[in-house]
Amino acid sequence: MNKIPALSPTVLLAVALLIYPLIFSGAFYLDVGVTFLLAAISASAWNIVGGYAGQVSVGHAMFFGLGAYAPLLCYKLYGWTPMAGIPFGIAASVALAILIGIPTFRLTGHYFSMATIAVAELIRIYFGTWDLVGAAIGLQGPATARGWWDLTFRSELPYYYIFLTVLAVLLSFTYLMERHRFGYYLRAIKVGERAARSLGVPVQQTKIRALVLSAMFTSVAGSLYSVKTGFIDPESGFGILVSVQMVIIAALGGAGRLYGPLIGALILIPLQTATNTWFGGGGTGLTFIVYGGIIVLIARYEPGGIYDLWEQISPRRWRRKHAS
Amino acid sequence: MKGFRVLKAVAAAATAFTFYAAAQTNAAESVKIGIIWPLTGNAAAAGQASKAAAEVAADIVNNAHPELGDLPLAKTAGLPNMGGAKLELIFVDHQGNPSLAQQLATRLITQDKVHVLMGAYQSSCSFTATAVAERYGIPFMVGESAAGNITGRGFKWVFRGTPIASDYARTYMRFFADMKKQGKKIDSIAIVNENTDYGTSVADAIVEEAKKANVPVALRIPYSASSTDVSAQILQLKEKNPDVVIFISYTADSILYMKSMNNLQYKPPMVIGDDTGFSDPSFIPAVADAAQGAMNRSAWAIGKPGSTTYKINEMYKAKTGRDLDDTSARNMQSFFALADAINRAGSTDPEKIREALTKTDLKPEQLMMGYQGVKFDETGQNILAATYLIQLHDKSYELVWPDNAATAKLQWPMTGGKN
Amino acid sequence: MLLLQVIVGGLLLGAIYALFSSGLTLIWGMMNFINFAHGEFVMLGMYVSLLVVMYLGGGPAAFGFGAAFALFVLGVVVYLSLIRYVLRGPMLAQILSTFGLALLLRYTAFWIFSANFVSLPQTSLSGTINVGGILMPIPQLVAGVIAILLTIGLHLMLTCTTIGSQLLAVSEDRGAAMLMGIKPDRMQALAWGLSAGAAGIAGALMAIAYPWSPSVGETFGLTAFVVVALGGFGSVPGALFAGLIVGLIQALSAFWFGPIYKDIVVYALFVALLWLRPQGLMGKA
Amino acid sequence: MLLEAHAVSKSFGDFFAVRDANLSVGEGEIVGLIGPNGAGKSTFFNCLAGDAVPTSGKIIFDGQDMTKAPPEAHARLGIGRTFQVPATFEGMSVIDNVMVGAFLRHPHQGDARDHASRIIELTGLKAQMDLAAHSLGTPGRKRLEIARVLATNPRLMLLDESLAGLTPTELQEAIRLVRKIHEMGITIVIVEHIMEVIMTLAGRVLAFNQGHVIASGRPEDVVKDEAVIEAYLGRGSHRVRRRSA
Repeated sequence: MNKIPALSPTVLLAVALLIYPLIFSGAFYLDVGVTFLLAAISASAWNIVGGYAGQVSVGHAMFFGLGAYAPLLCYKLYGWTPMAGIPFGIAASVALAILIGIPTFRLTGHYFSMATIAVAELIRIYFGTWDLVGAAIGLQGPATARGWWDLTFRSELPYYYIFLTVLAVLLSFTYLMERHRFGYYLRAIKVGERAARSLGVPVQQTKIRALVLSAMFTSVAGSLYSVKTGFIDPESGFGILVSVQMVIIAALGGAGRLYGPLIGALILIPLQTATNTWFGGGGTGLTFIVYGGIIVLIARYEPGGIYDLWEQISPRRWRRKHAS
Repeated sequence: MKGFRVLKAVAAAATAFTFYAAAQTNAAESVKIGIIWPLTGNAAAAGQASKAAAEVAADIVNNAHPELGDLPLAKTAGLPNMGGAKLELIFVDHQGNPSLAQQLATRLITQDKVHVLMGAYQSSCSFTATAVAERYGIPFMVGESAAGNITGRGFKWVFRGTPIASDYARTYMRFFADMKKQGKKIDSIAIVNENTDYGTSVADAIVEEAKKANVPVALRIPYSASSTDVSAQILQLKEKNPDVVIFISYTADSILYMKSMNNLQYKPPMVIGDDTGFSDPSFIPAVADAAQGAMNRSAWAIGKPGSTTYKINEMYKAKTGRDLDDTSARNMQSFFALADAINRAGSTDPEKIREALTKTDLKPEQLMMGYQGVKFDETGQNILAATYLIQLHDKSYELVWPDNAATAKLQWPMTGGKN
Repeated sequence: MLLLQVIVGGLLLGAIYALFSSGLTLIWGMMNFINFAHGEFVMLGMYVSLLVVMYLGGGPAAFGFGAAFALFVLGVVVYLSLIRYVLRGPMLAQILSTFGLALLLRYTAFWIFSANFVSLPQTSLSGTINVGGILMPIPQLVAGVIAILLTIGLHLMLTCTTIGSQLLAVSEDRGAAMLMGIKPDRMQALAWGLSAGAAGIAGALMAIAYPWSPSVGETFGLTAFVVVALGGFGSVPGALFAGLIVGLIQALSAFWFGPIYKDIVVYALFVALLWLRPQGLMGKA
Repeated sequence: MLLEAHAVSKSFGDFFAVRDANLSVGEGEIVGLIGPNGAGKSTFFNCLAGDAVPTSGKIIFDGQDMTKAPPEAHARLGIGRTFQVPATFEGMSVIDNVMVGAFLRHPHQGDARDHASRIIELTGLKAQMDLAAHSLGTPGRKRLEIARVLATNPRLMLLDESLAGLTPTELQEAIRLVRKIHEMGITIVIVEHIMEVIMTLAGRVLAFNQGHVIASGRPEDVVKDEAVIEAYLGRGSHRVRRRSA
């Protein structure tokens, strides 16, 4: 009885996303759709540790970048399909997550954020000097596909549905996580670490698990990016803007909410595209003035993200869904 | 009704795009050129300058400018082979983001229905944007991206009018050989390069060519262009004492290097700047007291009053208040080559334009740049692109090498600054 | 000798880091607030200096003061119109607000001043002095010395004046400070003014020797974070010390390992230090 | 003995918050810790709960040395605690709060929910079950904290001023709740500075002053102890609540 009202918006959302390419079949709209999905995937992945567990990482580009480099590196070194690199990216990200998670989670609040920024910058600069990964020039994917397995498509359509599948998997995973002990523990840690420990929540271990899961999905997002773009360099993989974008999208929509990042991406990506379309060619920087201004306004007037606004509009529905 | 709202939001956003796109499409007889440059972000200065240059170039093509001599398409208004059709430029801003460059190339081709593309300054963005053009079969003119492998990936639709890193490197080696013949001492050189794609590509090429030419590279210093202090590097140079130091730098860092060298009283026999930062209009006023005799690579020279190049520079100056720099000028030259090909194609059909581009053969007197011509090889690279070396004399650059084009005498060693 | 020269260069740069980081550490320590727009304050300080020189023909004293004043006002305005509302909100909203502000400031400058690089016209501050074989460029020397003096001055102001102790009282215990009749809002506005003002002067000092464009703030912002975290949040002497250390480490690692490694070394030390001593070099335990 | 503390001291620099405190609690007892503000009872309490590591001394629970064990190990072994300032998980609903505790012994969501519902019923929070924790008032949140701890199936509960700041009616209800918990066979250590509460609940009392245990024994004896009277009157027993050490 509880499931049906909770699921129906999800169904509508799923249908909307599934039929989007049929309605907006132009390559540009598809590309915007793909960009939107990628942003939603990255921010949802960030959301696991940044939103649910409340550990605000501003260095998630480190996982995104590792995930992005792995496929193209496999292609460059061994001529494999870029797909083959995805597991390597995940493995590297998981290793990094554990490596930095153990010492870093002793830090709280801003210290954790600062440490993650520093590690991501460290990796970015290092990759810029490392010849094996193309140093500053970066890596390219196959110019033309040798077969479907190269995932180098002429059309955006396959990317759209691949990305949508990944997003669906990630959101289903998050949905289950929310309902699992792990999800409860994460939320408890977020609001009261000390109280959580007193109730027997293994805080350290739970945080590291969250970081590892988040890193895995962020790495996949990175892999999808580089396979689709066919190019990666230190800035687009590990740049601070990559990290900040994940934070902004999740925070805009509603951090620690299942659909928060999705809603954030739904607002931000069309906003970015529209401002760049309208003002970009003028070269006045108006794109960023509008973009920055809207971010400031939302932070000022809706600090909990757009999702919170929703709650206020339909409190009854929310209560039923979230409190049960 | 949450989901429904989401759906509505998507629809609203999408409708907004559709309206916009509809407004963009018009049925004029013009030839649409989509231009992808970084108009914001770290490389915005170069993108903005190039945008102004492209606008001047479009003005020259679209309106009658008989005063500009042999420059193709200047005399007539519009493209004569297409009944005077005008060029219509659509600028977009990729912000230095390769993925955005890809998206914008897609937009220009599928929404704005441009007939040709041009861009994209940063090599990273040229990589991704050209791949889109190749996929859709739209000619793409790379105006100014140094990385060697933008052409040579087996692409049919990509052309590059500008010289590439290895061309620059070979020019330097020819210059050194020339100097040695004149008895100048060049026993070792040092390379100081900013460490993004531009600096790395050029420095790599110089190291390679120097090996072939038997010029020892005493020191190579890659650095980040956002450095706020470079004294440590200058002291390293001082220690190794090379005969020539080549700087591959952006604007702030090149100024910082010249000033700090003067402050730390380090003066190598010769400094050569690899264009970019040394060609930025803010460079000369900032370092005129500190870097007299510094050389720079450039294929652009303003020339004597009355010359075609001088007039072009006047037009540019009227628009921006600044002199045309080499980077923008090379973009402009690529633009002219593209316009010439479109005119010869006599059609907006991409395949015909591509064919015309492959048959391009502009002579030196038809150019605004100091190239030996414009002619594309099978990879799309202009094989006649070349460059001059210029030298800072007082408050402007003078063309000093090669000898046959020189307007002033080379000073060796450089005089540097007051200290 | 060379090494000594490198050290001097590093310390002079570090002094400027110290000055603009001391502003950041002030509000960070006082309000537990990360300001991602701090680098933009430095950038605006540079442009204000340029305006003062170009339109008012002011010398270094005039543009230094002008930048400090203009940025002080901006800091207060930013606090009153934005920060006070997000201050007690979630940490994410705080990050969001100052990140948005950074974009807004950077691209407003971009719009007004264009993307082109500018530098101050040559001022009376030029030349180099030679102290026992060590060369010290006068602009950097003056900038460094002023920066150190101002940072010390800021510290003295916080510790030895009434206003300073009121500021510290608010940062220690907001409620108690209110009971003592201090208006926290006013004090926090003042702190933002001081913080931005310090960044403004730092910008003016940087402008003497360094060309810039609107995107210059990004680099400064990151450096300031490292300095503040190293020095301990809220500690002005810590920022001074850490600023000098960071300048020194950058110069030495640039000299020994090459300039591209200097940031790697700084970040690596920073991360290592966070693990070993999370409260910073001089922070409260 | 269920819980034993031997010569526990905790110092911050030169300052001893607790010095040589001894305590032994038998299965099924209710022991009160009293003392004026700043007497060290909260610090001692935090040592027992694993929130602070004693500078010296030993804490044994059910035969296991817990001196340096982290709080989560305490919870696992059956020591639950509440906080002086209620630390409920704001933004989570009441039932979700209790479920976090319930998960300790019931890893599956369904079991945890059932268990939590039982506890909520027991603690009288049923009507507020689906409300967000922050919408409860202080008494409700204190009750919620107790429910949350109860959900971890503790053998020993440490209550840190869980009854402070309540109105007389609320207080009576709370006392009933504590009794009910005690009847379930749970041993209780309770920190309180309101004498009356201790008098009615505790079977045994330890009085703290300036870090030392100054008296211990049956509540009616301890309140008559001169040192205790002096400590309370001399320091003033109803000062504003101080921050926990």
